[in-house]
Amino acid sequence: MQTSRKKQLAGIWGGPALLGLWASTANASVFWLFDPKGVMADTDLYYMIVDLLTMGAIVGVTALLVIWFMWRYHKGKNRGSYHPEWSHSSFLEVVVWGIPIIAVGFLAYFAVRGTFELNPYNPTILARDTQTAGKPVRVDVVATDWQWLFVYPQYHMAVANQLVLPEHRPVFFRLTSTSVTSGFFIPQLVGMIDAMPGMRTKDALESGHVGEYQGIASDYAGAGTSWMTFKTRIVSQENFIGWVHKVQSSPAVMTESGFNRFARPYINVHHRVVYFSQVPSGLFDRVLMEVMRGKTWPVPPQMTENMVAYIQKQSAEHRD
Amino acid sequence: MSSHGNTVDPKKTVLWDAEYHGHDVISTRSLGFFLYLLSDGMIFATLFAAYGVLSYSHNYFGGPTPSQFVHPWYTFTQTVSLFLSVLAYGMGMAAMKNRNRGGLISGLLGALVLGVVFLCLDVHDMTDLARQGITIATSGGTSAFIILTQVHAAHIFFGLIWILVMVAQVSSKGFTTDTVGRLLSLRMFWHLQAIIWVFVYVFVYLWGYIS
Amino acid sequence: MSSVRGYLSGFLISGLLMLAATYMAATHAFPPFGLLMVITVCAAIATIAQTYFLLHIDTAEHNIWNTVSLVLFIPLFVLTIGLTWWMFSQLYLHTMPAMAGMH
Amino acid sequence: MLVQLPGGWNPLLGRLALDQIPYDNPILAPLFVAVVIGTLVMLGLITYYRKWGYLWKEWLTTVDHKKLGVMYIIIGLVMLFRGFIDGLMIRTQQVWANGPHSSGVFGAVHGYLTPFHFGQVYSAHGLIMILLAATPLLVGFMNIIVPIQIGARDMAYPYLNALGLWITAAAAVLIMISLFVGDFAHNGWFGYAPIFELQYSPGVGVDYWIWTLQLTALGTTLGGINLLVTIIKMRAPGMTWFRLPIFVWTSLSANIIALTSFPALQVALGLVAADRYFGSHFFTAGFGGNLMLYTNLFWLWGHPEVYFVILPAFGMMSEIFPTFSEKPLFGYVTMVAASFAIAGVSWMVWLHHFFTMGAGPQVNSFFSVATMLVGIPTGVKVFNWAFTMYRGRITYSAAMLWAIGALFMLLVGGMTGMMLAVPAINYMVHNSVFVIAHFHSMLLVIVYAIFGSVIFWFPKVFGFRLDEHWAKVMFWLFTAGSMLVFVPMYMLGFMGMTRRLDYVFNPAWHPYLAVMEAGIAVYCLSVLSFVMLLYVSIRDRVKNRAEADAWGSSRSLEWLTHSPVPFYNFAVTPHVNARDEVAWRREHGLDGRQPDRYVDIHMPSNTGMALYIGALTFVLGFALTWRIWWLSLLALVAIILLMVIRSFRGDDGYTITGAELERMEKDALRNRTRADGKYVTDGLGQLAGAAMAYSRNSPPMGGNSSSGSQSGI
Repeated sequence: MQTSRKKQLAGIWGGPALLGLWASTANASVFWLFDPKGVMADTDLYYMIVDLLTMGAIVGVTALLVIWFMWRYHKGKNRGSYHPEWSHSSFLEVVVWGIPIIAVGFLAYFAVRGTFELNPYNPTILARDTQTAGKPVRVDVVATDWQWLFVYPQYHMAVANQLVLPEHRPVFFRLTSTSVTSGFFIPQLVGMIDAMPGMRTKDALESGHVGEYQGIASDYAGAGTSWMTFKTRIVSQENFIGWVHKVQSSPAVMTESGFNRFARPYINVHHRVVYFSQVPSGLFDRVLMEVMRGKTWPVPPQMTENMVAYIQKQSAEHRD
Repeated sequence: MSSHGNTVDPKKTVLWDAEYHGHDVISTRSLGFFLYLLSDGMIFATLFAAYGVLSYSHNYFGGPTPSQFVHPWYTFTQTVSLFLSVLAYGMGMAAMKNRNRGGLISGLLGALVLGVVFLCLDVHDMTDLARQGITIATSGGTSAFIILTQVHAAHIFFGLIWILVMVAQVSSKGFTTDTVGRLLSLRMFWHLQAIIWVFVYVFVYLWGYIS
Repeated sequence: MSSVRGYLSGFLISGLLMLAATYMAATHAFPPFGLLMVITVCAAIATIAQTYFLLHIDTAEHNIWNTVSLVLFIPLFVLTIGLTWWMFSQLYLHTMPAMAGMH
Repeated sequence: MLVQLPGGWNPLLGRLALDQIPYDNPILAPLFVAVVIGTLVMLGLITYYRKWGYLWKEWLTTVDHKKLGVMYIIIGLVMLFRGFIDGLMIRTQQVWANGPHSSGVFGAVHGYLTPFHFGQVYSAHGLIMILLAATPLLVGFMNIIVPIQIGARDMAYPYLNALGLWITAAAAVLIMISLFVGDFAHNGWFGYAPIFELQYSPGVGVDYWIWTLQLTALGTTLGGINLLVTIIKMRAPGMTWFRLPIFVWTSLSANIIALTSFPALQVALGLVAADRYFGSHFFTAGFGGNLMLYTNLFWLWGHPEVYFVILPAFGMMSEIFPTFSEKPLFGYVTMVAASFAIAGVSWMVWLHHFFTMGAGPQVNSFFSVATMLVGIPTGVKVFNWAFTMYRGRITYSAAMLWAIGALFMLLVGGMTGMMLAVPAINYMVHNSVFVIAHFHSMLLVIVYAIFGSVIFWFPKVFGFRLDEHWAKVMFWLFTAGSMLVFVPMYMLGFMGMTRRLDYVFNPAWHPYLAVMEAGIAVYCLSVLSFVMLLYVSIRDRVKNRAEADAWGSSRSLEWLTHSPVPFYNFAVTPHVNARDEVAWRREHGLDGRQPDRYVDIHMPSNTGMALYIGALTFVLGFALTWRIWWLSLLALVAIILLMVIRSFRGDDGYTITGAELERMEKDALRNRTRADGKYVTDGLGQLAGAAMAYSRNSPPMGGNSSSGSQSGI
């Protein structure tokens, strides 16, 4: 027992070490999920807190109960009385079924409410938000292998691998993919939604916090997934107009054949951002239909066997 | 529940059961085989789920749909031959009950021949479709249609091999626990194929034809 | 049960039902939805008849576990097919608005 | 019919070519050399000690459920180690490839694994851990323990049991071969459509993945049928339904799940194979396919599979808690109901693996609430274990520590599971490392329960207890490792880190990744302590010899027969009088009473057929992977032929006479009381032989030509 006690201590030294780690980086901005900057992410956090409090209370009490039993009924310590026959109690049976049923019933109500509030096709929470000002911004998102193309149909322009949005205006996304399923995720602004080839999903967000937030491709899409990130900038209304003008005066334009080049497999290791001042209208729907008709941009065999070599080849081609 | 009685007389308590010889071999076997068949049924249920998802009109990708290439009366002859095959097998089983080996073997052979007829009709149907350019690679809808029907045909094929084996075994060994157990398992297998065919026929061929 | 009469009844019931279903389908006797209902009923009756007459599923003692396992499986078949169909009809409705409902 | 392939193909070797062997890969080539040398040493040792005959007769051709179970567990432990090495590689890559300034070697921009290789590593890690480590380990325990717990002499179908084992072994070999010939899938263990389609995965990796999974599915289905029929039909007289030990109940519910869900996996993979081999369009984005259909079909199996692996673990915990609390399990009937409630609900929850698919709020709500329902019976189980300890007399033996560890892991996993069940939360953490941490918590429940069971049931199978000291050392090291790896992982989940990153773009995450790497180091120590545990225990095996009732407070029927269990389990079928028969007999002073008369018993003969068919399924899988059509056809025909041949030969088994039984039983009892323990003292081969300490000179063989005298197998 003596030796095992020592081991026990050795076993739990990790706890304080982890706490120290937590404390050293415990500025909230590291924990993106606890630092939401948009209405959608705010609501997500609200439900997380409700769930954590409910479950934490039950699990915490249970854990304490187990520890207390472990201490009290330790053989040879004679702290609690031993009842070798005791294996049934109708009262306790009711309690052990009752507590989980009540907890699940309670959480189920919140789960359903949250599902409708955050329904990506029509998040009712956005409609209820009182800070909303101005008309919505629409963004068509096309995930390729392995870049993001954000088309702003209202402004006839597109941006690759960067998302800039005005504050206090609802943003409605339509998403699709040219190749494989990808996930659209901005931890501090909005939860994940799949971007699927041949299908059109939707999502929405709204933010009142100017700043720069990380966007991630959350679903594995092949070799370039880890680099398929994008910065999301929430800017003031005036700055947004200025930015739109900047993009619209960019020399690069997106054409239909240009899109075919753009959608070829490209690992964005240099975090390249491209502004396209023009976009053919209906590009999103056309991509959607083409993919449904069977168009693919295949990955060359063994292309990622040696990634350094591939990146060199990719750079040599000067693709955009 | 009342396991912890207060007094137990060690002399009267039965602790061992030397006479216990277990269970009836055939029913143990057929239960196991029946469970296998049910899991096989789940394979078809999953295929039906897939077929349902892939039978919207856009899944045919503008190409031919079952309403254009299914011929109800042709497939009805398949239905009849399969049902007759099952009936022949059943007659064989009735003969087995009377320990009539000749009757059983003729039943099995009848089932075999009619099963072969079913399979030939199916193969003819498929090659006919292929000639019209309707293959597994035509569209998602035809993929689902062909896989579902041909998985059933594959079951029939393996059933036919099994019937052949059983004809040989019954001829050489007669009615032993092994052969009778297998004949009963095969009966369940064969008859289940008829039940699954009802679903395939009605929900894939006929429904596909009318929608 | 495993008598000639049982097998014959199973054959006749299911065969005639399939004949009726084929006839109605081939002649488009009803509008599609009504036809679907009718042939579904035919299939259901034929299946039950076959299960009873051919598979010998009943509550006799030597068959009881077969029956129990079949009864346990049927809800799973229904869940598998039903939930999948429902889920995807909703998915098509949401992600392919132009296509959905063209079943 | 067949699709056009990129790259070469020839009729003789299919896609197989010399350049498919990664001899220039700096990681695989040394490993390959090591494996070859290791294999040669193993073969040499077996030859040197002349153990081929023993190996063949006692293990390779056996149909004894205990030996088959032991082999399942060995496969499981070996694959657990392989999976652990994969995990180590993943962690090392992530801690290395962090931030834009991290270095890269071996062709990777950052770290040491290219994305393609990293994808293979984590895909193999997941597949191996779920299907080739957890599943065989649990199936192994069910195989060994369930028949003894219900008082049966063997499984309902001993031959089918062997077949299931060898097919599982074939799957394990197939995935190991993929290391050295060709490559493995990079689409995650569950696969993504359409990334596994030929356009995006032109190599053979996905084909390896398909056929490995198909083989494990086949093996597990066969095992599941066998266990179900065994439990339904083979119970000893008096073993009524409500006297079954909880482990039997959970095995029953788990195998119902296996039987009903594995077909969905087989269909899902079959359709992937159709896409890849015949060019059909089930899961393509275009041509009218539906890629989410794959995800749907896979999780239709995948979620029940989760409960298939967790339920037996719950059963194991339900056996360990009462034994070391010296009290019957609290709420037996509730426990049974809870197991079946979990099994039932498991069929209505699978969409929670893809809430983000966008099927609309109605669908998500339904599956969310259904998922939460699972929390109810699981919560009940936790409370029942807690109240089993209440008013008990708890001994903190190593097995009990592992069980308690499992309980706490379940609390953590359950809590995070209830978070994931809420779509509003799920949108934020789906595909993040939070999910990884959650299901590793749940899988750790299984690992803890398994190691607890290894310690708990080891004496039953081998006749001596494992060393308590080293078992506890391993427990604390393992627990420290789990803490260090998975607590930071939860934190990273809250930071928004997604899964499967082969390059971690945010340097702020680095400290956490470093702590996880340290946790991996502690895990390595726990692996070493496991080796030490085995070494010390085998060294001290005489000292640690176990009685029939190895723990002195055991409850269920397996503790009635000798340790190690003789090959016939019970010389005379026991008559069951109570729920916890052994505890009941002990309480009434009936323990240690032997039967007063012995009658002839009938046992199944050994056969090599299962091994041959298993080997052929490997050939079939390999040939299909490489598209060597003639070999696939040959293997398939050979399998069918062997099955037909066996059906002609039949299995008459053999009889052990009552007199012979009585002699063996007397020997066993004498051995039990002898102090020097001679029969387990010569070498490791005999250790394995311990389970056969009572065996006849050689069990009769069928299936190979050396035993022409036998009437059949």
